[in-house]
Amino acid sequence: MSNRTIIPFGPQHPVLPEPIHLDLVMEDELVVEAIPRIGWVHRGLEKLVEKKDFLEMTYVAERICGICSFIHGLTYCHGIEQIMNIEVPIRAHFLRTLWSELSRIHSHLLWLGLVADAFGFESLFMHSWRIREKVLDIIEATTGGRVIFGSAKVGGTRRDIDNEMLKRIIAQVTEIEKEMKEISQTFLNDYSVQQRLKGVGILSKADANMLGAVGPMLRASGINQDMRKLNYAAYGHIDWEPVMAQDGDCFARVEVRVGELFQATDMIRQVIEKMPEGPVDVKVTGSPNGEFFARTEQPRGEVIYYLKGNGSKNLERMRVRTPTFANIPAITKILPGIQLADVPMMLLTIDPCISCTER
Amino acid sequence: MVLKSLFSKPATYMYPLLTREPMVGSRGSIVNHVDQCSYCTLCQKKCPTDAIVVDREKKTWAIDSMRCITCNACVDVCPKSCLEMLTTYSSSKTAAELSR
Amino acid sequence: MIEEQKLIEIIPSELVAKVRDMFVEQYRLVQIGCTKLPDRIEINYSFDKNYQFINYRLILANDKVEVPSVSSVYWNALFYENEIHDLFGLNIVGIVLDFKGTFYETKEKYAFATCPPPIEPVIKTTPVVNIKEKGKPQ
Amino acid sequence: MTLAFLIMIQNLVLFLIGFPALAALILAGVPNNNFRNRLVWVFGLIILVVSVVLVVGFGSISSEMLSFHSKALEKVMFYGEWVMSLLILVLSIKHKKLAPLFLVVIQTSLLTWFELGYGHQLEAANNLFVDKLSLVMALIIGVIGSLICIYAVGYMKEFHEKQHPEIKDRRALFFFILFFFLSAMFGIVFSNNLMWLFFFWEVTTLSSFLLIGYKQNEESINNAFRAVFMNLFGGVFFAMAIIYLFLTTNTIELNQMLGLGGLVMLPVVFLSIAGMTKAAQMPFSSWLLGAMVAPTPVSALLHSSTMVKAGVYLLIRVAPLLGGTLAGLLVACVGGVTFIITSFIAISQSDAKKVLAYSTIANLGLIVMCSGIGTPAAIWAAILLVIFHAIAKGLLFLSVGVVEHKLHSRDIESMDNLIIKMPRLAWMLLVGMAGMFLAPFGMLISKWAVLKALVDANPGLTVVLIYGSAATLFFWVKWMGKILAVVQPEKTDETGISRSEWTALYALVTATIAVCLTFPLISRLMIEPFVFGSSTATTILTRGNSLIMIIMMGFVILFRFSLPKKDEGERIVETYLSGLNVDQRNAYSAPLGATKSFISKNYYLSKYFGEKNLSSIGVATSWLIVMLLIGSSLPWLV
Amino acid sequence: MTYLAKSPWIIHYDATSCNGCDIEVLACLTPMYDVERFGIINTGNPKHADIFLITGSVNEQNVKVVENIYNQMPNPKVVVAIGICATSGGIFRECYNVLGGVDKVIPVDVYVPGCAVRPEAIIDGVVKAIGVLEEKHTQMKKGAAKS
Amino acid sequence: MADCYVINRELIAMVSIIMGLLYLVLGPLFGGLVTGLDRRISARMQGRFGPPILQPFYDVLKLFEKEQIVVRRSQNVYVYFYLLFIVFTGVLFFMGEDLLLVIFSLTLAAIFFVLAGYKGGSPFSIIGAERELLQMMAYEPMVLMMAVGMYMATKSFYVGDIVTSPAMPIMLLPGIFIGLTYVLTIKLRKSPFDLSTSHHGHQELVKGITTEYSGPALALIEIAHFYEVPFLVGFVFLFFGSHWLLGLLVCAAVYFLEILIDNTFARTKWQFMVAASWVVAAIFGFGNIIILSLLG
Ligand code: NFV
Ligand code: SF4
Ligand code: SF4
Ligand code: SF4
Repeated sequence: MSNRTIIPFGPQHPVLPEPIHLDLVMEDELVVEAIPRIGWVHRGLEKLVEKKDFLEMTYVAERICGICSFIHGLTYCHGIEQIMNIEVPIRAHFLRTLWSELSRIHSHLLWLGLVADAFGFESLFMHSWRIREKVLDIIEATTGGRVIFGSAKVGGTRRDIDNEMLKRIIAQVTEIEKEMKEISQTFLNDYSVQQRLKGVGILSKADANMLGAVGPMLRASGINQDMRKLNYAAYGHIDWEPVMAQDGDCFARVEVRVGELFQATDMIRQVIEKMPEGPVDVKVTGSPNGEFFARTEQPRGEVIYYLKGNGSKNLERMRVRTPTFANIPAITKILPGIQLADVPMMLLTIDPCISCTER
Repeated sequence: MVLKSLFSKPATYMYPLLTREPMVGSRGSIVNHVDQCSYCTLCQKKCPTDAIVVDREKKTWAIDSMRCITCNACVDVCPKSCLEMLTTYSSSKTAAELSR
Repeated sequence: MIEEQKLIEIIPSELVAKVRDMFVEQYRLVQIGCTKLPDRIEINYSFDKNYQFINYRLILANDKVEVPSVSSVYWNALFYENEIHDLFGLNIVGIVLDFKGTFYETKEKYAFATCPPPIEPVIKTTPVVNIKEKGKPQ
Repeated sequence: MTLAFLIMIQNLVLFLIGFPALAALILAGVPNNNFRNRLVWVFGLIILVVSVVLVVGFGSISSEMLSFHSKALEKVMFYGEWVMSLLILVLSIKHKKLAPLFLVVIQTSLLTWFELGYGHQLEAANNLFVDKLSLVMALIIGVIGSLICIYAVGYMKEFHEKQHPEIKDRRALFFFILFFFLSAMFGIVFSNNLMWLFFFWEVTTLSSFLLIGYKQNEESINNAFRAVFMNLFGGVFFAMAIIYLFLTTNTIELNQMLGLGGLVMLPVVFLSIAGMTKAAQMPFSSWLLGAMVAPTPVSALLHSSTMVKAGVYLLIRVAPLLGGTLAGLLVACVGGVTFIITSFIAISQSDAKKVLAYSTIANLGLIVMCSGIGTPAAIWAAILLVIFHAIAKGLLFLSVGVVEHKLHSRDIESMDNLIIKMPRLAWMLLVGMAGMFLAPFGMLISKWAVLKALVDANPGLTVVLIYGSAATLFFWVKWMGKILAVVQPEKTDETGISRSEWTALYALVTATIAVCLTFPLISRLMIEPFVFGSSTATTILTRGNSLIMIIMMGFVILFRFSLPKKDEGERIVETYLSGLNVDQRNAYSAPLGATKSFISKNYYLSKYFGEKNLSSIGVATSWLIVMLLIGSSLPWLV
Repeated sequence: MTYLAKSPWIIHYDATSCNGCDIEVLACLTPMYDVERFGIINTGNPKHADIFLITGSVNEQNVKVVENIYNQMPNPKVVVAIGICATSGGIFRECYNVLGGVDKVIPVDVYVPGCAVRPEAIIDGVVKAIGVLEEKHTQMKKGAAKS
Repeated sequence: MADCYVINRELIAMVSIIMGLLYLVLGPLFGGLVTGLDRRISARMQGRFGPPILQPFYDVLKLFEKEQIVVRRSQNVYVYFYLLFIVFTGVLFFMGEDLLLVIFSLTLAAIFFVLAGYKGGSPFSIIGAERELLQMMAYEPMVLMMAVGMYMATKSFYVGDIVTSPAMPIMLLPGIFIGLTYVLTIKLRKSPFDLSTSHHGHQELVKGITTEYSGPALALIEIAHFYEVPFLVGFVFLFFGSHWLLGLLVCAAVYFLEILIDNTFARTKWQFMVAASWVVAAIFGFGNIIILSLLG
């Protein structure tokens, strides 16, 4: 008789902020098989293109996900702009970059907190989220929303940030950076954290590539790929290099994201310093006709918007392939062979975002 | 860090004992300064969630706060600029309050 | 600065061989996505290597055509293929792990296969209580 | 003590040795199954009653030598020994087993040489004797032994008629051996003449050999030969001990040997080794695990409750001589290693009988350890362990036997929902397990005593007990949990269990609880006088503590009766399954559109406590210790 | 006053929420808002919870899950719909796989609007929910007294 | 002389009964307060304000106001007995009884708790139960060694004798003290060793053993935890024999240390927990015992 335990893990489960299910087959606590099941957040919003015109769809795109909301909006707009050949004002590009990086910081801090919670380090969770609140304050002050920015717009941005505010942001970011240093110390140097993270859930370089992993997951396995290198928005105007790690384990993923926190603050500083004056949007006329694969770098990796217009107000097709979707194959492959106690943490190291995944 | 926090003031903001001043430009809730409204129904058409109902004949303008996603589209579109996005969020309601 | 996006149209019988070539050249499978157009169905197989984006477009005349699965080449393709099956009702054969239509359990089957008439907008929100609490002591 | 009194005791003792043998012969001659079964009931009850009478009536004696002599009996033994050797010889040749053959040849030639050469001088003044330890042992053999025989009636019926029609029905032989074995056990505990003791010792070896091979398939035959090989190994040491003893001190009597104190270390060591083989201590433990292929009553009777206790009985006998010596320490170490290793291994086992077997070996190890320590407190603890273990383990084996027949599996993992399926049996198992390790029950009291004895004598050794107990706790509780967990309610089905089985089970449950409640009494009347020479009730467990234990016992009994029978207004809901429940309580909607039941298995931690690794470590260390032990006694040779 | 008011334990489930409201619920637990001040604990287990916070509209697959959680909560219990998606279906209410607000599936006691909801609003909502909870408790007691 | 002895014995009996009664009444209050304080301090360490100190009591009272739901009707009985034996353990401890008996009784209580987990019959509670067992396996050796050490230091297993002994056991048992502090983390269900049920939600086992227990039954479990605190802290106290003030101070310090550890460590896996506790027990506990026995 085989001594295999089978438990339903999720959709409602305290470690999972979002519904996803894993059928865990275990021997003692060793996971031997994990079959995922999804679909609890599937809304089918891609089909809304039939009911909403391409400008309204911006609101929908922003609400695909409350964590990476802004970049969703940005990517959507970027795609439409490419189809319609709209020249976006340069200041808008800089603003977009600024918000993208702010949202990256907030997303990564959120994730660091959750992952700390998943390996049972409550106070680290609390501190990560405490710092995150300060980022949210900046976001709210500049966009009017804490998580749904609502500032993306085809042809530019919906709001401008005045220069005084920009200066204040630099000061705030510097302060946040100081606090982030403290928690990153714990993440990177604490013995008990390393004990849990090092050597767990290793994804080799080759696997990472062939399983289609993206974002920090891919970079943690030593592959240099970051869609910001496509130089959308203002990424071409600032100096930066993707953050990399080599080990491919959970610790490497933490390393990459912690690194990106500081990379982001650095970018914000550069963006604000180099921010040109000028208008932030242009008027949009006509309807999109054509197609484009818009690719940008979300906090979790490459997102793809495939947009196809036929000259009418309504798009013919919008398809969103989100980073989490691309990372799920990798996680399904590395789950077997780990301990039950590591399952939540492992799941979280891909930084899953189910609402993105299922749309 | 842990010890430092123990001896320093907690980061907690004591809502509802204290209320924070809402941020300028924060998207909270929509009001219509009805006296200026022309009942043109543009806002109703633009609203992505159909939260606004305007009746041209009866001259009524109503918003369902349980539908508004504070996207600001109506404000942007209103020709009379009579819609305003307040910085205060709309309040929650119990089922009893709603059915009243 | 519109980036270059290569688009190559192919037919079903070429598919697996082309995809295998990409695999051999170590391209990453970026996505597989389906589009239903009034007269045809397109499936996009996108690949990327060092930011080089290549897209193979498979054109299907209708949704009866059998599409060979590429999941035996790219394992992760199975997720995209199951998704396409569940949303478009396409007949994809040979998926290594076939969810058989349970990937998304949608209210409407094959929701993307047709264009349903728009839903009548409902205006008033009235809380509807339609569930009795089970297992309560009588 | 009056002469009449002595004669009465002697008669009872002779009856206990003789009657089962006689009964065995009768049973062998009865071809009719039903009639034989009835006879087993009668004979079993007679043995039970007589042993109780002996103990109750004469429990107050301290130690009496019985100078019973019978030339005829000695002849029988002499030839009997030959016959037995011949039998093993023939069977070994038949099955081409060289190792046992080799040993049996050595042993027989040694003994023949000895008896032929010195036969006329081998006179013992007192062939038999009775003391409190013998009485305690006799009570265990008489009560548990006969209960198991009675149980076997129903069990073997089911075994042959329903479960294993493919196995040849040799029940006449079966009961013959069983009763003959009882006779030998009584012989062991009452013999003072070491030659007699050895004879009975060999009878148990043979019985065990024959019963393990009862199923006559390849596995059982192999295991039977493994058992006989290891026991013969001990037998050779036994024989050498006797011979050396006689040659150096001219005595073959146990009491004389014990009186000689430290002068006879070599025979003492050799006897200890013999005892350790019989008690399946570490380098020799594998035979007992193999013995689990035998029908369950055999496992219960021979391989946990009584026969293996003969081994530790011998050790307890020589314990006072071992106490404080290097040899004693080494013996204790063997016991300690065995205890800790087998307790660990038990964690990784899911075969119920194997768990029981490992736990048996472990507990025997504990007893051996106490004997090696040899202080009065340790011996006291050892005897407590013998008593409590015999009863609780007997109960466990018998219940598992029945469960196995009903479930057609003895895997612990198949015992899900047992509390619903077979409530009475489940409770019996629970009582048995509680008896093995839980607070107010016997084994725990004994372990407590062991701990206290160890702290005083050799605090270093406590470490074995401490870690071993932690493991013990783990594997028992998870098994209990398995039985109690109700994953999927099923129908109760406890039909088809025979009266004989129920009788034995109920009797043993009662005994388990009764012994715990009365243990202060037993201790004061029977054990303390033997160990300390006087009734010092307050030596180890003070009365206050006994009282508290009894209060706890009360609580635990209360527990059984506080289970709610009817609705008390609670709302019954489904188990928490992450929100996926569908209809039945343990089903959930799983991926791929399936509806599945969750499955909960216990932890076996086989990566850490696996049988293979640990037992090879254990065998290696214990061989080392045994070698040292033999080495330590060699100076006595010169 | 009952003790329910001093220690309302919550369970949170995300039914097709976009995460916006979701993380705001979580944010309530963290230092800035720290609802543990009111004795609120996120239990994650329906059997321990008093208040069911549900974010997002309900989709086909979720119906059964939401019902299960609801049924497994001991009385008195309160359901709080958090965010526009949960109160009415929000921007997704026209999606083919969305049933609409939570009240299509289980009775909702408190509606908290916002897209995304502000943590303050959630706290307000929970405070309202506590009121409802106490009401239900008195009713429960009355019911028990009667029977 | 003889009279004097009798009076003394009666006095001791009186004192121990009073202590037992006091524990019955004050034990849970103390336990609850400590828990409340603990939660508050933890919150502060996490940069939060934290709940009221009396929050644990509110929780328990709240739970009594809830409806009782069960999966199996018999499941709650295990909880009753868990509580019963925890209280019993505490009473034994405070009456100055045999330390080993206290430990056995505590084990019995814990076993009832584990069985309650199995009885819950949900995958999470069963895994919780297995983990609790692993935890017991991890701490049991050290706790027993403490008793052995106490005996070696004071020549008595009786709590009553130990706390009145003029010698300070800690002088002889520094290793055991360290080891005990170590395993106390497990017993107090604190991170890094809160494997089977944690105080906080958010972990892979949902609520572990208590997953299927709710309302009044859960309240009883909480009360049992309250009852547990005084004697667990009491174990620490024992190391100071009759030096009460010092003992109390160190108890407070140790508890604070536990809170600090709780907030500065990630949860470990069971492999590490068992291995580490056993190794700590072997090195500090057993090492200490060996040294003592060598010193005579
Ligand atoms: N980053 C991100 Fe998303 C997107 N697109 C993704 O999986 O978070 Ni909600
Ligand atoms: S758009 Fe402005 S003016 Fe027109 S109806 Fe709406 S509020 Fe009134
Ligand atoms: S803010 Fe947006 S959702 Fe709200 S009423 Fe205006 S248009 Fe509608
Ligand atoms: S209400 Fe808005 S923020 Fe909340 S879940 Fe719905 S879309 Fe997201």
